[in-house]
Amino acid sequence: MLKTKLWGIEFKNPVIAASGTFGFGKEYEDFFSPSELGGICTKGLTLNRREGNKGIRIYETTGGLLNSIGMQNPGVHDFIKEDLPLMEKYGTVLIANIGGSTIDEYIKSVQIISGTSIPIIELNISCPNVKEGGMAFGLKAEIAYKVVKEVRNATNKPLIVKLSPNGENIVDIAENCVKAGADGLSLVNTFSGMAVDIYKRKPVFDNIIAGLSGPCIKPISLRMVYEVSKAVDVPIIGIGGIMDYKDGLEYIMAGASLIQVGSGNFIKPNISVDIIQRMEMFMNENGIKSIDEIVGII
Amino acid sequence: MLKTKLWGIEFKNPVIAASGTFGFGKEYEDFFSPSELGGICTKGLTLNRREGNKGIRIYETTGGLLNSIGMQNPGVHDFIKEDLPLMEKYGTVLIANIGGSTIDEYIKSVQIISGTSIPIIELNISCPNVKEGGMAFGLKAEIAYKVVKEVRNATNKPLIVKLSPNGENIVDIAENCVKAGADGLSLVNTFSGMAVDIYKRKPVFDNIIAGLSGPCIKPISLRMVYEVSKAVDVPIIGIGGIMDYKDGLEYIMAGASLIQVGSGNFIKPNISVDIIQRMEMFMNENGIKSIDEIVGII
Amino acid sequence: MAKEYVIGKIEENIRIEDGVYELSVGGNFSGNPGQFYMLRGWREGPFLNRPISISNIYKDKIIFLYELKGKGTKIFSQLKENDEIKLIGPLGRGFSFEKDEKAALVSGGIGVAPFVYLSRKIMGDIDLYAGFRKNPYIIKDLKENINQIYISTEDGSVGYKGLVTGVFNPERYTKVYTCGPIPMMKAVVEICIEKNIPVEVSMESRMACGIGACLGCTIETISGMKMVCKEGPVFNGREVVFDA
Amino acid sequence: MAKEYVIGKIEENIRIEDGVYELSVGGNFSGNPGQFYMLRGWREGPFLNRPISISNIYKDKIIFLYELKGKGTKIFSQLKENDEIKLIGPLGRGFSFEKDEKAALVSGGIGVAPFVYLSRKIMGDIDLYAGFRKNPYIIKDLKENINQIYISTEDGSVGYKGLVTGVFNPERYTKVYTCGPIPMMKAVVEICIEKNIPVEVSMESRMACGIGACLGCTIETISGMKMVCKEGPVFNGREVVFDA
Ligand SMILES: Cc1cc2nc3c(=O)[nH]c(=O)nc-3n(C[C@H](O)[C@H](O)[C@H](O)COP(=O)(O)OP(=O)(O)OC[C@H]3O[C@@H](n4cnc5c(N)ncnc54)[C@H](O)[C@@H]3O)c2cc1C
Ligand SMILES: Cc1cc2nc3c(=O)[nH]c(=O)nc-3n(C[C@H](O)[C@H](O)[C@H](O)COP(=O)(O)OP(=O)(O)OC[C@H]3O[C@@H](n4cnc5c(N)ncnc54)[C@H](O)[C@@H]3O)c2cc1C
Ligand SMILES: Cc1cc2nc3c(=O)[nH]c(=O)nc-3n(C[C@H](O)[C@H](O)[C@H](O)COP(=O)(O)O)c2cc1C
Ligand SMILES: Cc1cc2nc3c(=O)[nH]c(=O)nc-3n(C[C@H](O)[C@H](O)[C@H](O)COP(=O)(O)O)c2cc1C
Ligand code: FES
Ligand code: FES
Repeated sequence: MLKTKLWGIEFKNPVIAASGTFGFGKEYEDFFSPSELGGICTKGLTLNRREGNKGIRIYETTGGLLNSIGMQNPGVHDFIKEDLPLMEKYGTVLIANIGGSTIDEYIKSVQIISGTSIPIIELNISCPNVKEGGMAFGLKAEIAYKVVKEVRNATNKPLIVKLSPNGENIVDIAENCVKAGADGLSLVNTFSGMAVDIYKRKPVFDNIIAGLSGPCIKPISLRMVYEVSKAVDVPIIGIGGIMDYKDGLEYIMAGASLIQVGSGNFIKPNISVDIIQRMEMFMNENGIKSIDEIVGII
Repeated sequence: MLKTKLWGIEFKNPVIAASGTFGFGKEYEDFFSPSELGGICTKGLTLNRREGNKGIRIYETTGGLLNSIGMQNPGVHDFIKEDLPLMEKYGTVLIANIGGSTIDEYIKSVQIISGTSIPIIELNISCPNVKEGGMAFGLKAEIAYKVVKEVRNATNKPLIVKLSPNGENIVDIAENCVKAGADGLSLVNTFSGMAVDIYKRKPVFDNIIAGLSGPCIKPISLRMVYEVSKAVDVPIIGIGGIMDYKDGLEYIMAGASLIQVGSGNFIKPNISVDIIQRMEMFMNENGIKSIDEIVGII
Repeated sequence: MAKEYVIGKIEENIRIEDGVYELSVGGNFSGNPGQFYMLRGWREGPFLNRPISISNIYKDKIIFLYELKGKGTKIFSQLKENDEIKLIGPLGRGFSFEKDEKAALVSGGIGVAPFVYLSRKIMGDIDLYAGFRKNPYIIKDLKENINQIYISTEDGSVGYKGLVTGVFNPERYTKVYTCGPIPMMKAVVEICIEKNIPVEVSMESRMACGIGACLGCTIETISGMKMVCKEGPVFNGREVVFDA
Repeated sequence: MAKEYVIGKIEENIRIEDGVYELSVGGNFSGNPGQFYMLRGWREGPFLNRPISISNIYKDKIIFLYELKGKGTKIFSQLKENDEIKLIGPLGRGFSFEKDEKAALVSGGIGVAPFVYLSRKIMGDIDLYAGFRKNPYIIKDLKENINQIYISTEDGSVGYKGLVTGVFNPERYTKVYTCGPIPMMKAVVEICIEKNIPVEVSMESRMACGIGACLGCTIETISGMKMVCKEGPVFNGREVVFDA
């Protein structure tokens, strides 16, 4: 009933663990079997290992958190060697989230990942947390077009582009990514935000700006999913503040074919299992036979 | 100690009631004397009376609320006749918040208000809640430039432009408004957001999109205030999710000369009095002699 | 009566029926029947305060009757003696009753709440028609000032089986007051109009400020949009456009 | 020991000193000294869970000792018997002690919390050096397994006046454990390095997930960034870069 097929790939259910909030899955194994998920996005991967940012990396806000992780990751090579083999055992759809600082870096990483069993690539052109974190690529429609176009040529796998909510005009950017060959769009990544330590009279984060996530952003990201889904014809992955099945259904009805759960994983490690079960119950009670019936129904 | 002078006008303190959240002041008289405030922004005024939107107008979200009031107001003429005389008695700085659907309407309203005792005009080019609510003027830098330029010529009073956080690039827009003659900038107005009623399978609001406010938006609006204050030389009014003196000080340290309290008024009608008192305590404890010392200090 | 923002102390918070609670807050509160308070029983919690009608007022305490609905009322239900609760009120326009009326009070579910205070104040010849889904909750203080109580339950487990409007006839009364779900109030108003009996309704809407500042709580009336929190919650039944 | 997400029931939550509470949650919990749990004592409240060290574990309950700090601990302090609390744990790497060590435990303020359990497990010849701002709180369960207790208070109201590091000399011990404010731990580590005594420190940082998934809680060590929640919270004192 929750099953859905996109890009020729079958998803057990539309609930995917969002990049950067689920590691490579193994931290959650104690709490539930990742095979219950519709899919898992890897932590954002770059060509080479990155240490991430110094200073405070997490700061709670009302209804969410700011993070300034700064793309810490083992790099694609070590990922493939050490983490991927474990992830392959989960028996769920894997999505490689790829970050980068240059178009060239994106292309190289995507080519390398294309040589693996991973069926889907999510191109992160929207990380606000490193100077050269890719968000620059996601802010203007023409630049987004250029990077997606080039990366598109580097892989035959379904290419999903993860959009920034901080861009100039999300519908424009979305349309350009699709024109450039994106097979799907994920939205959104974190919102650029900040906090001030009034005692030290300094920004809380070394990097000043950090990324806001959690239920606080949901009304905005839901609106973006709605607007973009009206404008483009590729499947949308809805992300932002999903904490329960109701939130998930709002995204689906607003136009998302799949959803990703991010910060919610921190609050309750098995939150996605709840969402999957309750979503199924809701569908039963409301005579909905397949998720596809309600995608974009509003 | 909290006193500050901007545009030749003296403010008792930097705390102003935000437009649309304080009516014309009289609803709050039972709770405290509005004269304690640094200033009061009127409900958004248009040339002619407006009835506002139908359907649900208020919807709670995590850490905030969506509103779809839709510019309900008595129109500038009735405001001047019926509400202004009462407001004049408060002995605090009044700011007329002016909305409109056409440049012409803005100009006419501003001219009319210029003929009153009101010392400051806040031009709202950022209301997301009516089809022709002015937000269209606030989304693109060139259009913002045009409307501000024309309105600028219609008044000699200090003209503050209230920016939308939904625009293409807030720094660009801010710079254009200043170039066009804005004497100050207020940021931000509400974020475009939405909610879905999953039982009815419909958007909650008749208008689909509504405006998000409250502490949920603070990290984002604070970041915008910071970025804009680095880019322009006019005073900034910081707005968004201010619930206590700490929030207010974050805005001030990030670059705001004044702050506005909006949704917070709904939670505790005398919230601004608390903020003013605690801010003064903080300054005492930290040896800060004047607010001006810490504006933009980070 | 000036509105106030006060921090009150809970004296009692008792479950009187499945999902229905009676909350007393100590202090000298003011208010008329049909008026309400905005309540906040938390520091960290839902963003907005919750509007709850005055169910009764005594010299040293105010009483609210509330039903478990969602997040806010859930937190209310967990409050214990001596816990703090913030109150803004009294708010809105209450019922415009006269002493010694021959009145009918028609309620659906928790809509019975304001009638406790109203019946005490009218002190006339009052009948209550109270509909419930199943278990009725007629508290002691309500019985005291009422002549006849007609209970109906949807499942017929107590009293008349069916909707309250099935047993109600306005002709015997000089004034009708109703509070409950919209379809019920609409039906009551329609009969009253037919029989030419004055009727007042207590309306609900989603509120932010509760004091007339945000313009968020409007409903449609025959004379335009009106604020429930300030121009209501009690309206002349003939004024409200129920099908808006 | 597998990590678990469980909903526990509060058995007791008692104020043992100004702003310091002891919370017992019923159930059969696992964990080693120095490990912690992520706690959530609310449905509507702060977004993130709060990390709190295991202070003690018995067959049928787990004990946390916590200090009022801000919003979250404020809510903790208001929890009552039978209230629910959500727990994720046991998390992180605890102290790598050996039975029968001659150990010194050096704490500042609430840093004493994990030493209750640690002292019980070492069962050796243990001295405790506990510094407090003013009123010391040495709970009964802690006294039981400790030889000598050296208390210091900043105001000198009890015990030695000044910082705990003023009375502490590591030379008499085979192992030192420290938990408390960074400057204190730094000082303790420096003396231990000087005297060539092994020292373990329990670090803090802001956490989101607590399980090693978000990479949010890193601190600098001589071998790069390390996650406090997974690679700590207990580190070899020589590894931590205190001036990062
Ligand atoms: C003037 C007035 C007086 C009231 N008096 C009482 C009273 O005496 N006793 C009492 O029990 N209740 C009363 N109510 C209703 C009460 O305010 C709501 O039940 C309460 O706010 C729900 O809060 P919650 O957090 O528990 O539910 P939420 O979590 O906010 O919502 C639960 C569900 O109810 C829906 N909902 C919430 N508020 C409204 C609304 N205003 N209109 C329609 N749907 C809504 C939500 O969408 C959701 O589906 C009154 C309301 C008004 C306006
Ligand atoms: C592994 C670990 C074990 C811990 N064990 C215990 C324990 O046993 N007992 C105990 O009382 N406390 C313990 N703490 C500390 C405890 O987690 C915090 O005091 C608590 O999270 C504060 O929550 P709050 O909501 O009350 O404060 P908040 O409202 O979140 O914050 C209050 C103030 O403290 C600051 N703050 C909050 N968290 C941190 C942080 N991690 N680092 C620096 N500043 C911070 C905030 O900026 C704010 O100024 C432990 C922390 C860690 C990481
Ligand atoms: C700690 C943290 C780390 C993240 N790392 C990444 C990342 O590496 N790549 C990426 O595309 N998004 C990353 N994100 C963004 C999330 O995938 C998601 O888009 C965002 O958090 C919004 O969803 P949420 O509100 O459910 O958390 C990260 C988010 C958080 C909170
Ligand atoms: C109910 C409501 C009505 C508002 N009406 C107006 C308005 O008429 N004109 C305007 O410029 N801003 C209006 N605003 C925006 C506020 O002035 C403020 O910019 C915004 O709410 C963010 O601040 P906050 O988070 O403190 O509420 C309104 C906001 C709310 C919640
Ligand atoms: S709730 Fe704000 S005007 Fe009625
Ligand atoms: S708190 Fe998430 S990795 Fe440590």
